[in-house]
Amino acid sequence: MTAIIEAQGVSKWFGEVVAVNNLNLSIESRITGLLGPNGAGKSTLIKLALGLYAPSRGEIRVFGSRPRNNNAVMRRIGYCPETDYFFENTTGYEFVYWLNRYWGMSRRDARRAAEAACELTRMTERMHDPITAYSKGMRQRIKIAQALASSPELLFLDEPMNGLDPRGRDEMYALIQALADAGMAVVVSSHILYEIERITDNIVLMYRGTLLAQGQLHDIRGLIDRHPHAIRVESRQSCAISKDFLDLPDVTRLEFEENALVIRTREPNACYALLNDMARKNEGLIEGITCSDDNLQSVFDYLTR
Amino acid sequence: MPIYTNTYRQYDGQPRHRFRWLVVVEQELKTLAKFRVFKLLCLAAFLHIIVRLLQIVAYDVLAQDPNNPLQLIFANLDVVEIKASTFFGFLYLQTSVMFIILLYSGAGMICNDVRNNLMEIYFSKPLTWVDYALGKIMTLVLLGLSITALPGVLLVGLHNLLLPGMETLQASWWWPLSIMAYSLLIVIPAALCILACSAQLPSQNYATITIIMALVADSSLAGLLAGLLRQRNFLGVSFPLALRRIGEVLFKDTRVLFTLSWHWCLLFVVAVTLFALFIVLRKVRREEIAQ
Amino acid sequence: MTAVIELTDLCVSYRDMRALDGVTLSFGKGATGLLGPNGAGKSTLIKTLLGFVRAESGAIRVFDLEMPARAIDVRHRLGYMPEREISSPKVSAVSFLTYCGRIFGMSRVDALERAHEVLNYVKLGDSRYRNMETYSTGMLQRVKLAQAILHDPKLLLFDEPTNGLDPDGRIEILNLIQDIAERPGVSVIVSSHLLPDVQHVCSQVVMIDKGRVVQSGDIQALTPRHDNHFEIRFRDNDAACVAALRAAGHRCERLHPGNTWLVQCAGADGVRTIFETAARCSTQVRHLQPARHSLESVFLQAVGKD
Amino acid sequence: MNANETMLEKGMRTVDLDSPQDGNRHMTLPDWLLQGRQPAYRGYFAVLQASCGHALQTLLRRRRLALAALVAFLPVLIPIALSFLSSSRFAESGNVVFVRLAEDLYVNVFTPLMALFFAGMLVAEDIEMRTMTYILTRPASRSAWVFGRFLAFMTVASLILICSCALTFAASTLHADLSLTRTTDLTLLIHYFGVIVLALLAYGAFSVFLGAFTKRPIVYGVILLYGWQYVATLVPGLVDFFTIKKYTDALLPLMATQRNVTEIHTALGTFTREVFLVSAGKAVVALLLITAVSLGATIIAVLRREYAADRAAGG
Repeated sequence: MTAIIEAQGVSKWFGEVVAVNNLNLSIESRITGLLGPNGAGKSTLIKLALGLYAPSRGEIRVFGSRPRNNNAVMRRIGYCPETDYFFENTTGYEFVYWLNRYWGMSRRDARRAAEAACELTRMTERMHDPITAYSKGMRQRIKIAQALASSPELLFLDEPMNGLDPRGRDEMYALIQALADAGMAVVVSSHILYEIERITDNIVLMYRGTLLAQGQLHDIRGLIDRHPHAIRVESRQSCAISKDFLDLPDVTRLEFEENALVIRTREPNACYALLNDMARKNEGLIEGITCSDDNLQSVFDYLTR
Repeated sequence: MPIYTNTYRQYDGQPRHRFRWLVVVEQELKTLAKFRVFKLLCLAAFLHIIVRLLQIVAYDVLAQDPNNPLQLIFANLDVVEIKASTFFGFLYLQTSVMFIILLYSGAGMICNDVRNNLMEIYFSKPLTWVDYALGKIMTLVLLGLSITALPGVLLVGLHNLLLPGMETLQASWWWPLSIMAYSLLIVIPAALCILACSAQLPSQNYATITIIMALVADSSLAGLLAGLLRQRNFLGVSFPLALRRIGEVLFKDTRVLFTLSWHWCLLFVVAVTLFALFIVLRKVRREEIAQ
Repeated sequence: MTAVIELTDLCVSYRDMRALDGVTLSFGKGATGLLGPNGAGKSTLIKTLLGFVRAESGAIRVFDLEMPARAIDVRHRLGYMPEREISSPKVSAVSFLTYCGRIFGMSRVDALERAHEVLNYVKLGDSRYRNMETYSTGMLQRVKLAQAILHDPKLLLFDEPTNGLDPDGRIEILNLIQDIAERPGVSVIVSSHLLPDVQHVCSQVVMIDKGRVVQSGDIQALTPRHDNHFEIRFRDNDAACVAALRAAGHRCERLHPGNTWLVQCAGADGVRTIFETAARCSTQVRHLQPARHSLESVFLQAVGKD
Repeated sequence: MNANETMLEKGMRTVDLDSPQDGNRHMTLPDWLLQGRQPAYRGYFAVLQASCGHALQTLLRRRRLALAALVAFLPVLIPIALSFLSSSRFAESGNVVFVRLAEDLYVNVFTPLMALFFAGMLVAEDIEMRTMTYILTRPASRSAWVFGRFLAFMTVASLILICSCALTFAASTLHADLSLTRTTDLTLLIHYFGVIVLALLAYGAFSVFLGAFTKRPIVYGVILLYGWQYVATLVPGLVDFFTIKKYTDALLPLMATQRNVTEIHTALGTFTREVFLVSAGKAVVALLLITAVSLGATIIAVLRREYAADRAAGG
């Protein structure tokens, strides 16, 4: 797959505040999750890719050319910003319609595309109401509608799940998945891990303006496999279990909690094997096995620490 | 060794309820002081005060001293002479600077709080809408007075210090009163009108342009009516000139622009002021309680 | 124990839209979650409690005070963290909080001292001296939380407190709220559409949809453990394991995303069968946890969707 | 996160096994969203049209427009009132009434006012309301966008002023010495139309530039257009060449030529000041130049500035 977005040594600072620092990155044409805590520089990166900001240093290329004030690039991009701002006194339909016109569509195309986009986001019923009367979910959908109306090749969604209720989020997941299946490249930024986990395992991790890691989620997990794991075993007989683990060479630490045992190990495989053995032999001995170190959260925690 | 928990303590102080608007005033002034343009505008107002100060010194010290070589020049210059209308002139010139300063600081005062979603926070505290509105109004009023009435009265005081004697006092005892009255007359309507616009319009820029629009339209209308009807009393339609008319009476100025009774002018000014006050209060009340 | 808030048959309308429709509720001490989709009426309820929105009919009593009439007295003992993003150009967090304290009625010294204290508490570091316009969403959220607890109120209303926060920030804010809720004599109402948030902080929950209360009660009671339901993750070879389990009559469903499976063991068989199956397929069980009804499913049931 | 939280509690959902993909509710996309189905891109002119159309719609929907129109149409009443009030006492010359209104009010007061009122917020509004990000992410030529907005402003502002001016002219014919049918009078009217339009161009473009360049275009506009222009005409020397009023004055048919020497009353006394006149041709060139330079600067500002960076209002 070819890289759609390529950043080489991109830095961006506002006054004395560094938003993005020396970023080298290439994003390919599928769903990419842009992940990082607040203030990590996700929005700045998106705005750099959109050409809303000029990089203070370095170069960012989208579809092979610089995006800033570049209409050829903009024609292929859709953007759904994080903030909730709209033209004053407009209805949802008009909002999409005028943005279509600004896109350079003819009146007829703009009208048709606006209607189609509203239908896609299931806004047809309410599209002639003023935006001020919309709920958070509807505002989000109308923002998506304006981004999709020109059927872009690359779609940026800045925190699209923010403030949506579970149903709204489900719809958003489905839409993003469907768009990606249709061949659209989607860049989704989020700070909530399981949201990204739910759509893609192709992630870009950012922290304090720097790139922490990029790649498949399990690649990144493999990267940190040497990092000690903490396996939590729930059992009423944690003392009995612990004895066997004392003999394992790579166990670094055993912690006892109420009805639970936490095993810290450098060799998770052997521990799991032992646990599985025990469980097979004694029904009811082990009530639960959880490892807080094998999800995205832990990847993130590990890398940012 | 005692271990202290890292949490916030229980608050057991007794909240005070009086003069809560003063807190609003204080905060607004502190914030304004951080704007460079605001400081520049204040500097402009200050420069004018300095000029007047020099004028008083020139007249009271140099022009009275027969041994001074400059005495002849200053004694014969009409403009330098300190009389009641000198302070009228000072306030009249200061009005435009005051207005610009109030416009700069007041146009965003209410609408920015609304836009930045701060109203909910303020009103979730036991702050009444009266306190809030009063705080905003008083900020502008105090700001305005501090560059009109305050220096005016101080300058009169200085004049009396430099030229001590019964004569000066007799001539000038009513000056501070006039200065106070006129300053209040120019500051309060300006402050309220600006805040009314700020309350009614979505952003400070719209507030500014609306008030300018109203002012310009009003003034030019008055000028044209007066010019074309050959009846100078129509100048009273202009808000600034109506104020000026009252000022002429207050300072017993002889250079009368038009002869319309000052009662009408005062009525006009008071009506506009009350209308603006009504708008400000209504809006702030609605911010506290929707519907 | 008396209820802190009592609502009787509360109706609120915005023009022609009915936002709250006959809500009868009472909130006691401790933390209560207010759960519902966007536009369900959560914010309206909170604003009605604050006196920002006037009720069409019904009675509100907060701290045994008649609400719209005694609003000022109620606000003395109440803290509110609004949903909408705030900003205050050219003002630092310390200055803003001092201001909030002073409009509450504290003396200057008290306000400044408490401002620093609560900023420490919400862990807003040295950036407290910076202008608030340079703050990130998370920092602004902390400022909002700080101003709500500044005057040590007995009733706290949090409207979507974790909106727009990253995981760490979210946990921190939730932990802070939990900590606040555990202070003696404090009642906390947390409105959220994020179910894990409510689960994290609250013991009680009230579910609202379309302006009506659809479900309320104890969270533990609402989310019982499934019998013989387990969340399982294998090291690898999922397909074979699942096929084998299904062949043995167990129900397997995949949890999205990732490779976690919800397994319902048939009959009296316990976990052991699962481990045995895994061993037969030469893999390991790496994750095992008794499944619990999520608040989400309870909610969806209550609302009657899906 | 709480270690005991189950996956279900974290918000994960079970999925239907029959679903082909990883389980999100399946969604079929309409044809137009598929690749290569982008609508036709109409380019520069379409954007200009859109920008103009949108700005017109926004302007026309505002209550502000009514306020501006109300103010602009007030002068129409003056000649009418005049004819009722004073015809018995003294005969007004309709010509003088109209010329005074046109010069003192329309050209010198209303054009800068309308410029600030409408043009000052043309670009500033999108920056302030933070809708600029939407526009800047369209493949829209920035110059087309600015020109479109400016065109909308010119249409609305000149329509208001020209209609109002024409009505004032008609009302002035109630007096003697001015007629709706006489060619010289009509030429005069058309002359004023021209001056108004040219003044609007220059003032408008300058205001647009202020809006794109500063956060408080109106305050600066008031200081410059009313404060500075007034001061510059008082100060002896050539500083008044740096005002727009100088050139609009030069275009006025009657009064301007009589004003090569002005008396200035100041606190220090009255003195005379020689005014260097500009020829009408040069004035037109100067006004057009101001327009072009201001619009150019606006476009450069839009191209170069990063409007998406602003967070708080009123900073």
